[in-house]
Amino acid sequence: MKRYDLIIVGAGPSGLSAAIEAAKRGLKVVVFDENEKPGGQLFKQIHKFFGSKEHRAKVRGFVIGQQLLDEADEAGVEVVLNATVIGLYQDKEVVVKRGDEVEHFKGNAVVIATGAAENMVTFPGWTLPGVIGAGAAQTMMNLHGVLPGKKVLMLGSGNVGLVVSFQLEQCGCEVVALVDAAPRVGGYGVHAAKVARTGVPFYLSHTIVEAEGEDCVTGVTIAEVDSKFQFIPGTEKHFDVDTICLAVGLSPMSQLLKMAGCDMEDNPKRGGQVPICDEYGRTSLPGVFVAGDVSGIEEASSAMIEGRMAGIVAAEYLGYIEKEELDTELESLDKALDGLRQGMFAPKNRGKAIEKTEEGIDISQNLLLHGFVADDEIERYPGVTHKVGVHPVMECTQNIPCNPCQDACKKGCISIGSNITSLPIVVDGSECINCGMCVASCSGQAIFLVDEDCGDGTATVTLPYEFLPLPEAGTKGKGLGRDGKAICDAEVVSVKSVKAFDKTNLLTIRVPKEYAMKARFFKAV
Amino acid sequence: MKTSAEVVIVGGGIIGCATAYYLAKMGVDVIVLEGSDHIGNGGSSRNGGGVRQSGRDVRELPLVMYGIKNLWPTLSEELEVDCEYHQDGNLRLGKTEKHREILTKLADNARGVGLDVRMIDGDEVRSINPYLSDEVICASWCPTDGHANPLTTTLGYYKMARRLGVTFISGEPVTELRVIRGKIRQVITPNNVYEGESVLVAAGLDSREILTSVGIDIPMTNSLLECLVTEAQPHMFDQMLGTAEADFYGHQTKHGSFVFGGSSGLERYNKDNGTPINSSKTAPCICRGIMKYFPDLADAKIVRTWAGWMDASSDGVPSLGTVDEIPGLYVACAFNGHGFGIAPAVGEQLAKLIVTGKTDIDLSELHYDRYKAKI
Amino acid sequence: MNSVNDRSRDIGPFVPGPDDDMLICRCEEITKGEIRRAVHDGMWTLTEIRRYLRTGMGLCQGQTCSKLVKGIVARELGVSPAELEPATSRVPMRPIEMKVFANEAAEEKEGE
Amino acid sequence: MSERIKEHPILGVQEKGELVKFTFDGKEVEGYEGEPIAAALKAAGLMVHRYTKKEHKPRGIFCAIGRCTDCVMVVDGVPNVRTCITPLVAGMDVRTQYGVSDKPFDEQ
Repeated sequence: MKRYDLIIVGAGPSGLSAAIEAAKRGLKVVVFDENEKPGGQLFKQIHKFFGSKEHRAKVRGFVIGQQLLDEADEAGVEVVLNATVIGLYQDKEVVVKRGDEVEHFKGNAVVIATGAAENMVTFPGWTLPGVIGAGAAQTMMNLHGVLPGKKVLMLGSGNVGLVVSFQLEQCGCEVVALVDAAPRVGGYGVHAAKVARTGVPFYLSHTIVEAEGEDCVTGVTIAEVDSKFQFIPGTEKHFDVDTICLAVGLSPMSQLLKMAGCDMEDNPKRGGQVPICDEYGRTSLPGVFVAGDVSGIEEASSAMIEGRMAGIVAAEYLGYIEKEELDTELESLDKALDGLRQGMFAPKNRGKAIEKTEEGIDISQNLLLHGFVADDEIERYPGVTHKVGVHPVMECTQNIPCNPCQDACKKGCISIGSNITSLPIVVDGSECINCGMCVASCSGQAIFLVDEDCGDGTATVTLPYEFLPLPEAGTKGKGLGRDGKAICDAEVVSVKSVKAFDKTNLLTIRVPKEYAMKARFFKAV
Repeated sequence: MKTSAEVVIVGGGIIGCATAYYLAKMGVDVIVLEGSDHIGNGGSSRNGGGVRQSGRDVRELPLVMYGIKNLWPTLSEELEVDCEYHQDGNLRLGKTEKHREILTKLADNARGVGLDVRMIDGDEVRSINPYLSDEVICASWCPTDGHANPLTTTLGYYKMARRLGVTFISGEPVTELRVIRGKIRQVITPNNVYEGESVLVAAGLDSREILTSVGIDIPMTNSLLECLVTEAQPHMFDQMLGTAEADFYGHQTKHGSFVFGGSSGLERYNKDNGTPINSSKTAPCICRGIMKYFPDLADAKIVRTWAGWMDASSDGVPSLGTVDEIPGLYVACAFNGHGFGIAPAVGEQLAKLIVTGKTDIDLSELHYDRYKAKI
Repeated sequence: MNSVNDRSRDIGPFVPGPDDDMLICRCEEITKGEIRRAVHDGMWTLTEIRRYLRTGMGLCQGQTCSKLVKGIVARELGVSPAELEPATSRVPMRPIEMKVFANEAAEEKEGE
Repeated sequence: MSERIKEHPILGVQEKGELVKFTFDGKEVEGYEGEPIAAALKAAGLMVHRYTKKEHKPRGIFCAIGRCTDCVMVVDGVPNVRTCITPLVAGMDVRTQYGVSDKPFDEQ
């Protein structure tokens, strides 16, 4: 039977990362993936990633996918696509469907990196055409260039729900409401804020009563729920929509491991049924390793590190490296992973209601309840300061592991410090040159350049803008508040689109000066 | 938790569940102990669903004929579950003259005990089932054979027995039986000691190990059999199918899917990891076997494969009935992969045997003590 | 796992619910009420539910409904969902045509 | 509004295969060769892929990655084809699936 040192199932972020590390150390590696395109979900992720440089922060997901592929190619990894692994049998035998035949392979070691599947939630009408998973929406719009719908209701305020809502708007869909049964927004506040400011209303403590329609969705009714998730009569709200998008969490896709006889456990903290494994992905079966969401739901950034760990552990298992090298490598990867697992959204904090930032500042309740920081709350954060002339306003209000803004400013105006989750601060005495790099580098689109008083009763606000059509200088419209409501007249002063901004255009708008700290989005009229 | 009853049944498969049901119907107090976590987790839920007389050894034929005549036709109503019983005949297919010989001999033997089974030629086979390929040159045809759903039937017996007050305890693997004052009495698990006036051991392969504790041996070995099921397809045919070569057997279910079993020749030697696990070679082999007979099924998609252990005895028929040496002890095991179709009859007759000491069907040829050396 | 499970334990009577006709298993069209009823008929493990009702036995092999079914059964039994072991995963992971499964690639010889 | 994204602010103009014709229940529809059948149907505004066997309820795209199998149709005579991962080929005969057949229930 054809044999590889290492067979990897799944060419997503963790599988490719494992392949690269193993192949670099001399292992003969093959990666099988059932999809036509490699990269797993990365190719549907069009937003910039969080983290620091070592986590490929501020690079868009699909670009990371391409980088990984290039690295895998360079390392000599064989990536086989349209190759469905149909079974993991005894003796680490992998059976793969390719085209019109099945092939049997053996691995001296196997890494399972099959990722996750979407959870579902039921309500009357949930089987109607037009009710789709958030992943389906991403696939349709970002891979196939087809609109998932025209008017969409999103259920779920976790990062997936927030990111996909924004993506839906980017391709021209109208998101009529973002709904979650939970009483607080589940995902990053910055993701919520960039959706809210475009005018999407958030309905927390609400869920779907019913999807309406005969042959496909034509409308939806939501209602408020009490603390026991029971509907409160009289709170029903109706929306005309053609699409309902479900983003209610992910579960590890661990069936192959169960099939192969790995010891499994149901671990709610990891998102469901997962193999019992150590921190480096060693399962109960010798030579079978896991990496990424299949061993516990996290982000793509951590999946990449877990993948690298599994690749290195496999290399040591097969004698390609010595124990010392293993220990050194794992130590540095531990640090990298640890960096990502910090802050309010760290796995250890899941389910906890955090009231204050690490700096001791109250978390914006409005952000958690409505998706945006209220005007009277924003001033309390260290990134929000006032100066004469153009200066950065960083509306970064939660501790998340991310620091590209600090490196982006060549003038040293922005500091996060050694703790990657700290809120950014404006460095005293530093001088902003209005270059815009911080605005474009912020994965959360939370940085604005503001000149609060241009001397003529107006102010200018430079904001990140990733929509089409791109307004031209001179375009008149409305300035929108953080809640997405039109609050003032606005005119586009300039539009900057340079390569270094990586498709994040910088729109500078002129607004009456009393709106300098309020207007955060622009809509042409 | 209840630990004593008139009858303790070791094994919650279809034999144990059916016997418990018929005992409970007669007012007997019963405890059923299932070693695994699930009722009907052995061959009962892993077989191909045949309810078949043709092809069987004449020693077990009277029992299965009794069941098909008296029990199967009304079983769905009785168990308040759709057993999906179809009595549309069984075609045992042959492709060579050698096959014809094997089939003819089996048919002749069965006719000898009164079964309506006859040999038909290839054209008649295709008039019954037009989807069969021209490779088929003959078949034995038994119009009173059929198939049913082993999952709903097994769990249906369980459900009704439970409703009648039978105590079922799963996750209780029996390690030992104890004879007290010359009679069977105790049934021991790692957690508990159960007591009964009568004990029935119906634990498939595990029966051998369990019976060892009271010095009874039923020679059995295991064999790992594998099955597969397709997606639902438009309705094609209702017969149960088998082959002289035993390369596959199966039927189309009410659901529309096809359930097929088959062999690769490796079943006695395949290893497992403590649970019955598919080998990588068998399912492709079964598919190749099926396509020779049913070219039209080539596009049907397989959605699931599974494996199960068969309890094989040296002469191919079960051990059934009283253990004379130990008063109160009964056995029902070594069904050799044909335990499903015969189960209602076994359960009903065993219940009668336990309560009255008599059966309607003579079980003497299935006696546990029949195994003899060849010379 | 094999934990002692007395199937006579009282789990209370079956009480019809307002959402009993909610479809749970999309492939096999099994409702919440059918699942709840099956628990009261003694199907206390996810494997038994699957075998009795066909939940998760359709084309998608339970990839969509298994977590939902688990929640319903756990609630009916009054246990935590984590205590219920999922039904076994089976080869093939995706539906595969019989002709493809049958067609095993020839072994490549060394050096080819 | 077109159901296709002409230009995307981040992804730009997506490369597609050749525009080809296929049939949906006998009616001519256009789509790009190589894209999933489901994408072509969606772009043409066609939402219902099948009606279920027991309840005769409509289903369409749900997961779009070949897992949920809700989007299956009868393609070139073969039922249960996952249209979300089956590439479109010119001239394909794509039909609504009723239960497991392309015949409406009253004709089955």
